[in-house]
This record gives sequence, structure tokens and C-alpha cells, in this order.
Amino acid sequence: MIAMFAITLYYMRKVKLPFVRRVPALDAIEEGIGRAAEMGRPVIASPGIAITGIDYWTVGALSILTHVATLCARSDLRLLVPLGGSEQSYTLVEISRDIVENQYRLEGNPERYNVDDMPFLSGRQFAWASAYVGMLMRYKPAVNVMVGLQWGSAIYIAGVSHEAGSFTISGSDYLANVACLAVASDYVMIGEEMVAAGAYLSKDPVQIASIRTQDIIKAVMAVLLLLGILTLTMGSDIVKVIINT
Amino acid sequence: MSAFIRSREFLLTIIVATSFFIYFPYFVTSPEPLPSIESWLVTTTVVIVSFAVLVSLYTMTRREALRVTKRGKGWPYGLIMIGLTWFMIIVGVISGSSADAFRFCTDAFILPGDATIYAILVFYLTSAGARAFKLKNLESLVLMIGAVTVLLKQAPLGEYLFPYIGPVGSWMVNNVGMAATRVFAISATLGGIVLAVRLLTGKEMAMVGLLSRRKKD
Amino acid sequence: MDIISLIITILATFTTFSLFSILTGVDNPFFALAENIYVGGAVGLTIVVSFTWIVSNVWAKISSNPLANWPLVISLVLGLMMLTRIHPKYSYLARIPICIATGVGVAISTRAIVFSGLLYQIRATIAPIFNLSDPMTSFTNLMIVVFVLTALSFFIYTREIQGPLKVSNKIGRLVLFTAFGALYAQTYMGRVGLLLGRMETLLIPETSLYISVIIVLLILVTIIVLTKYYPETMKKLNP
Amino acid sequence: MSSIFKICATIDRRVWYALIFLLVGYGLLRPVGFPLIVGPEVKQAYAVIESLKPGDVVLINYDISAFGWDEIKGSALSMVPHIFSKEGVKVILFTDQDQGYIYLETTLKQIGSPMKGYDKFPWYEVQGKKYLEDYINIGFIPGFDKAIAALASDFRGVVGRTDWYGNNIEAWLDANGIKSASDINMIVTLDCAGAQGSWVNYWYLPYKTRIVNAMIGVSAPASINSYNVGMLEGIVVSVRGAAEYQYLSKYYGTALISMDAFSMLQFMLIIAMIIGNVGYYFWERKQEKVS
Repeated sequence: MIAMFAITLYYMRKVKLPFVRRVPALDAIEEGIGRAAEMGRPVIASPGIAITGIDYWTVGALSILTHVATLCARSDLRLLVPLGGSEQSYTLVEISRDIVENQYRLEGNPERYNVDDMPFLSGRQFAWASAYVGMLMRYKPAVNVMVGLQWGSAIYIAGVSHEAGSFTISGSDYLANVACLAVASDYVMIGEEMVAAGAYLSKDPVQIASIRTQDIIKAVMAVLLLLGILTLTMGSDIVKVIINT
Repeated sequence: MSAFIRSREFLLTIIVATSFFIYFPYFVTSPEPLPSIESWLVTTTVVIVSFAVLVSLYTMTRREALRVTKRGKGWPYGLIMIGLTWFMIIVGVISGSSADAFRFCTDAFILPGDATIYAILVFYLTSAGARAFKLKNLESLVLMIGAVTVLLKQAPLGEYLFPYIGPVGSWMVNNVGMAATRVFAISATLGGIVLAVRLLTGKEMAMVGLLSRRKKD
Repeated sequence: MDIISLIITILATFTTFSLFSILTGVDNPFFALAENIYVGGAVGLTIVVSFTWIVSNVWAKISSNPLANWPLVISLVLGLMMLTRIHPKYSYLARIPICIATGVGVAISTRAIVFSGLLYQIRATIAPIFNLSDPMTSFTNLMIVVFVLTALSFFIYTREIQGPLKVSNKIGRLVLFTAFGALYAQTYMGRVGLLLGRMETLLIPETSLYISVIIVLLILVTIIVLTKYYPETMKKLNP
Repeated sequence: MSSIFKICATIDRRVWYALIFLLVGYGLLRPVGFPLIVGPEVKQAYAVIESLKPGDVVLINYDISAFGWDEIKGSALSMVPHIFSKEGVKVILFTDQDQGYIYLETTLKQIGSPMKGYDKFPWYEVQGKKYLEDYINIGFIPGFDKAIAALASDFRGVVGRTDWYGNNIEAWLDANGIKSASDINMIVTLDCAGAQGSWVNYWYLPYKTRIVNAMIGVSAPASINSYNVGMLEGIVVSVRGAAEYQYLSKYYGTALISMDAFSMLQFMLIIAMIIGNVGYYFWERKQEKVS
């Protein structure tokens, strides 16, 4: 853990922009909001239901929400954010409101921010989802960005969102749900794409460099795996023992 | 004072300090009071959550009350919603959540609602499947192979008609599915740890978005 | 069936089919009504749950012995700071509890995954691949290793995809998509189980069946008539 | 001809929705009875429970919360009565979820009846087993995996002196010779949150306690993994496994009835995919080429 912290800090200090592959789902956000501006329809975005409080998935989702709010404020669009969804999500409600309000103010468009566009829809996942769906049907937003912790209800929202003609960009925190969302929505974020979105979207070289760390540790893991199998074939489980400790 | 509390450095210090008290006792066996501080912080988060919901209740009541008094579009719905909310709060606070009136509302509206939305997922999974499983390229081919083998394996009739599909389907779930789940876990974990570093250095975009201010503010 | 449970059954069936009415793809007053009742009730329930928790876990301790439980008093003050969000002038105070919640949440969620999400996953993948006595298991183990490595290479972002990496990336992509298909089908199975459970309570016993049929017909006919002949009224009725 | 393909490509999703309702309704009200093949995992689970001897102590864990009940109830309503039907077997009921006791009581209510002279919990008689004679309910212990670990290291200490309802259970535990975790012969865990991992870690590994596991579809991969390695004795996966178990144990229930609707829905999805592809190839693609 400490080693990982150190490597990350080292890379973040060494300001150098390495090659970064495009993430289609994240690039699609900008494209979708551009389309919303052309059509003059609102944008809907959700940072998830935060079942375990503000965890790292939710912070990643908040970064995406920040990005969406900035773009909406810039193009003078209405941003709908259905909030709530679990009994730990109430702090997230206030953070999201604070962040979106701040973005509209930073872009010099504070009068466009309306707290009633970010309603609290109860602390139960499915009540929240049905109200989310109601907003989709009524306001017919051009884009639906649903990220963070999205559980069972995500497929419902993505389905209605498609029927309402919204461009759907989604992400989830467990693979079975990502699989369903991949089938149901236009773009899906897989695994670290959502968590690293903050670094990716910021276009700040220092932060993009932090993505590099993830790749390095992945390589280390691959090497460990191969080494472990090699030693196991030769009859020793030393790598397993090392990992265990 | 207000300028100090608003300052980025102060709020960042809070984040770093709380993170330290959570991380440290987990990795290192540490003496008191560190473990007590850890559990106090966890309790405090729940207290904060419980109070935050009151702000939401306020904004919600204000929104619906305005809609009802100004006779905005769909105001009767707002009246029903806010009426039921306050009815349940008053009953629940005065006579507890096992009161008959409270149980009535839960059994008649909330529990059936939960079960219904859970059941509605099948419909949207079906329409998504009918829409998305089109053989356009190699990816959609393997997507479809994975789905069809597992579907046939699970339906009793499918397993009866195609007896060889069972082991293949199981192999798909147990091995391909598991490998992908593992990689997903590894990827997400790495993302999470690096995000924690960015957060602690105050570079994470959400925090920048929350704390940055315009020059003249 | 006594009268109260009959009323509950009727209301529950009505709520259910009103929520199902979104499947028609039309925004209709039934869905809006059920949605607002459901959300209103759920908000009430969640607030009562929070309130009960505060009273029984925090207030009970503080009121019995405030001096011994002084840390809880600080928690309470931090909680009260959240309420400043109501007034824009003092709302900056709420950022203190917000930052504490964020720090705690992120730290808790990232501290355990180092083991469960990283080391355990690698350890589980290390399995014998040359075992002549059990060739099938060895083959499976080998395939898992190949799948894990190629899928891992799909998640490489900061290196240009070319040469052997490109092949591995392509295979990893296919592995992921096959897994998506399999997991989609598996989820489908689970969800079908839930639909069956729900339909059972709606159709069995016979009283429920009659109630369900009547309510379904009522809702469907009303929606069809309204959309076909009175679209203006429909618009007025919708929120 | 092309008009048929056009219909295939542009079929309204509401047709599928209506079909789902009809198929499920028909399957539930008029079961056809499609053949059911019982998989080796469920056969194994059944055999393990069948092999219980008089004097064995079984701990049943309800890792069940509201969202998963509809899916797991088929397993609960067939495995639990099967265990209770084994003569001389003592049962300890336990839950690691705060709502778990609701479903525990629901199960007992459905498979048992109140003992003579009593009308409320815990005094229920199930398959001839009486409360505080043949089984006890220690209720909810918070902490999830920590609770399971604590039970393993200090069973009597964590359970305490009383059951979930406040009755003294020390005499019962002493009479049945339950002093520590190693005195428990088998664990049956009904999982909605993947509790089997903790049981394996804290019970199977140190004490070699036999574990049988029923779970919902979402947590199936992890359980199958443990089963393949031999750490679980038998697994019952989701509604399908529940139906097989009901078939074997002859505690017929809704899971078995729903299998017909289940088969129909899965075939409907496959047919929907085929029709979609036909429409795509013979109509949609041509339209794309034209435009």
C-alpha cells in the first residue's frame, strides 16, 4: 500500500505527459452534451446511490458530475440530478448540490442553478429509481449520465432512458451489472475508467501521470502471477506464501 | 474565521487527518486511543448522514409547498407526496415504526413498490437483449455465444433438449466469467488506491470542483 | 381474509400495476400517482429510520451520561453543521462534516481492497497448470491464467497498443465480451426468479387473481382511451 | 417477403412485454411440467443433508435481506424442512443480516405450526421438532464476517446465555454438548450477500466443518469456485437449484412450479434475439446500405 502511494506520488511529481488511450465512454459525455445544446433539451446525471457512504466509486462519479456540470453551465443547459437511493446517500445529496452550484458559479452562470432540479428522492433504491424514470419520461433529456454505485435499478433506468430517446452513458461497480449495462446503454465505463475519470477528464498532466501508476502495478501483478505459476510448476509455492504475508 | 474555514488547505487537512486515523489502525496494531478515534469517526459519519437528510426534507417540502400554493403543473401529485411523507414522519416519530398506520403505509405502498421495480427489471433486460444482440462484429458474436450457452444451460427445457450445453455453460460462467471478475476487481482496486492518493493531495477533480472559487469571491 | 388485509391487497396490487404501466411507454397519470405515493412514503420511512437511529444510539447515550459520552456530543455538533446547508450564507460550515465523511468513506473503502481486490485475486489465479493426472483441470487453470493476463492487458491505458500487446488486447476484449454475455444471461435468470416471485403473490390465491385482472383492465382501458380519444385531458392529468 | 423482415426488425418492444406477462401467468396457473434434470451439485447437497445422523448439530445461517428473499425462498422452504425432518438432528438458527430474522420467522411460519398452548414465536413445532428441545434461534449477531469469525473462536461467549427472544439456552447447549465451534457438525448457509466465503475461512479451514450453501444468482460465481475446490459440500444455485432441490426432497413449492415459466421466458429471449438478427440482416442492413 505504502509502495503504491509512493509510486503514485513519484509519477505525479515527474510532470511528463505519457501516451493516454482515449476512453470512448468519457469522450462521449462531451459529445452528448453538445448534442443536448443543439436540441435545447436538458441533461440528466446521477452520481449513484452511495450504499457504503462516500467511497472511491462515488468520488470518481462526483468527478464526472463536476465535468458534466461545468459543460452544462458553459452551454447554459438545465442539469437534472436525481439524488438519494440508499440510507447512506444523504451526505452525497448535499455534496452533489454544492458541487453543481459551485460549477455554475465558476462558469459565471449562477442564476441557471436551481436546487429543485436536484431533488432528493428518498433513501430507498427502487423509489429513487422510479422517480428517476418519471423525470426521464417527463423532461426527455438528451443525455443520461449514470455513474457511481448503480445497482439492480440501473438496467431499469437505462431501459427507460433508451425509450425516452436519451443518449445513455453508464457505469457500475460490479461486473454482472456492467455486463447488463453494456447490453442496454450506448456507452459503458468498465472498471477503473470510472474511478480514474477525475484524472482523465481534468487534462492536467500531473493527474494523468497518476494513471500511469495503475498500469505499472498491473504489470507487476502480471509478473507475480507468471512467477507464481513458474515456481509452482517447479514444486514450490513461495510466491503464494509471500503474497499471504 | 469564515475565510479560514473556506480555505482549501484547512479542508484538505481534515481529509488527510481523518484518512490517517482510518488507515493507520488497520495496517498497524496501534495503541489506544487510535482505535477509539477510528470507531468514533465511523459513528460520526453516520450521525452526519442522519442530519443531512433533514436538509433534503426541508428542500423537498419547500419545493412541493411552493408548487401546491402556486398551483403549478401537477400540484395534486405534489400534495399527495408531501402529505404522505409528513403523515408517515408524524406517525413514526410519535408512535414508532411498529404502529398500525405506519405498517399499513409500508405494506400497501412501499414493499409492493420495491418488489415491483425489482420484478420490472426482467422486461428491460429482455428488450435490451432483443435490441443489442445483433451480429455486427466479432465482439457481438462472442457476446451472443456467452449469453446463449448460459441461457440454454439454465432453462430446464434447454438442458433437456441440448444435453451437451450444460457443461459448456458452466465452464463459461466458472472460468471466463471468473477471470473477467478477477480482472475487474484488480482494475477497480488500483483505480481506487490511486484515487485515494489524488484525493489526499487535493488533486481529485471532485474536490477541486467543490473547493475552487473565483478570484473575486 | 379480513377487511384490512383485503384493502392492503387491493392497494398493493394497484401500486404494482400502476408502476408496471410504464411498460406501455406512455407517461400516464397512474404511473405518476404511484410514483409520487411510493416516493412520498419512502421519504417518510427513511426519515423515521434515521430519526430512530439517532434517538436510540446517540441521544440515549448522551442524555444518560453526557460527560462520559463527550465524543458523541462533537458528532452531534458536526451533524448540526450539516443543517447550515439550508441557509446560503452559512452553508460553508457544512463543508467540514462533508470533508470528514469523504475522508472516512474513501479511506475505509480503499484500505481493505488491497488484500481482497489485489493480492487475493492473484493468489487465487496461481494454480498448477502442468498436472498430467488431471489434464482437464490443468487446461482450465491454464485458460484462466491466459484469460486474466489478456483481460488485464485490455486495461492498459498509457502505452500505445501495438505488437504483441495489440494481440493480447484483442483477445482480452473478446474474453470480456464473452464474460459479459454469460453474466448477462446469469443476471437474467436471477431477475426472472424475482418476477416469478412477484407474479405469484399477484395471481395466487384466486381473490388476488380477480383483483389483479380487474385492476389491469381498468388501467389499460383508461390509458388506451385517454391516449386515443382525449390526448388533451391526458396532458392535463400528467404532472 | 421484405415486409416480414421489416416487421422482424421493427417489432415493438411492448409485444415482448405482453408476451412475458402472458407466459408467466400461464406457466404459474397451468404448469406444463417440462422435464427437469437435477445437476450433480444439488444431488450432492441433498445427499449431504440426507446423511445427517441422530445427534448431529446443524447451524442454519440466514444471510437473507429483503431484496433477495423472492429468489432464495425456494431453497429456504425446501432445505430447512428437509433438515428438520431428519430424526435426532439438533438445529441452531442464526442470521448475519439485521432483517434476517423476519425471513427466518416467515419460513418457520410456513413449514411449522405453533406448539400447543402457544401462539407466538419462538414456540413453533416444525416436523415434530419443538423449540428449546430440538432447535433454538440465536437470532442476529451484528458484524457479518466478524460475527462469523467470532462465533468460530468463541462460540458460547458470542452466543451468550439467551436466545433471540430472551429465553435461557445454556441448559440446552450443555445438554447437547455444544461447547465450541468444533461441536457443530454442519453449516447450511442461505446467502444473499456471499457469506459462504467467511464460513469457509473461519469454519471449514480450521475445523473442517461441512458446509452446504444455497445462494442467489449474483453471488453464484464465488460459491461455485469454493465448491470446485472442495470447500463446500454442496451448492444450490438460485431458483433453478431450488427447483431441483424441491424435486429431490419432495417439498414441492413455487420454485418447481415456476420452472415452466422460467423455461418459456428463456426460450422467448433466445427467439427474440433470433428474430432481431433476421430483421437486422435482411432489412436493417439493406436500409443502411441504401442510405
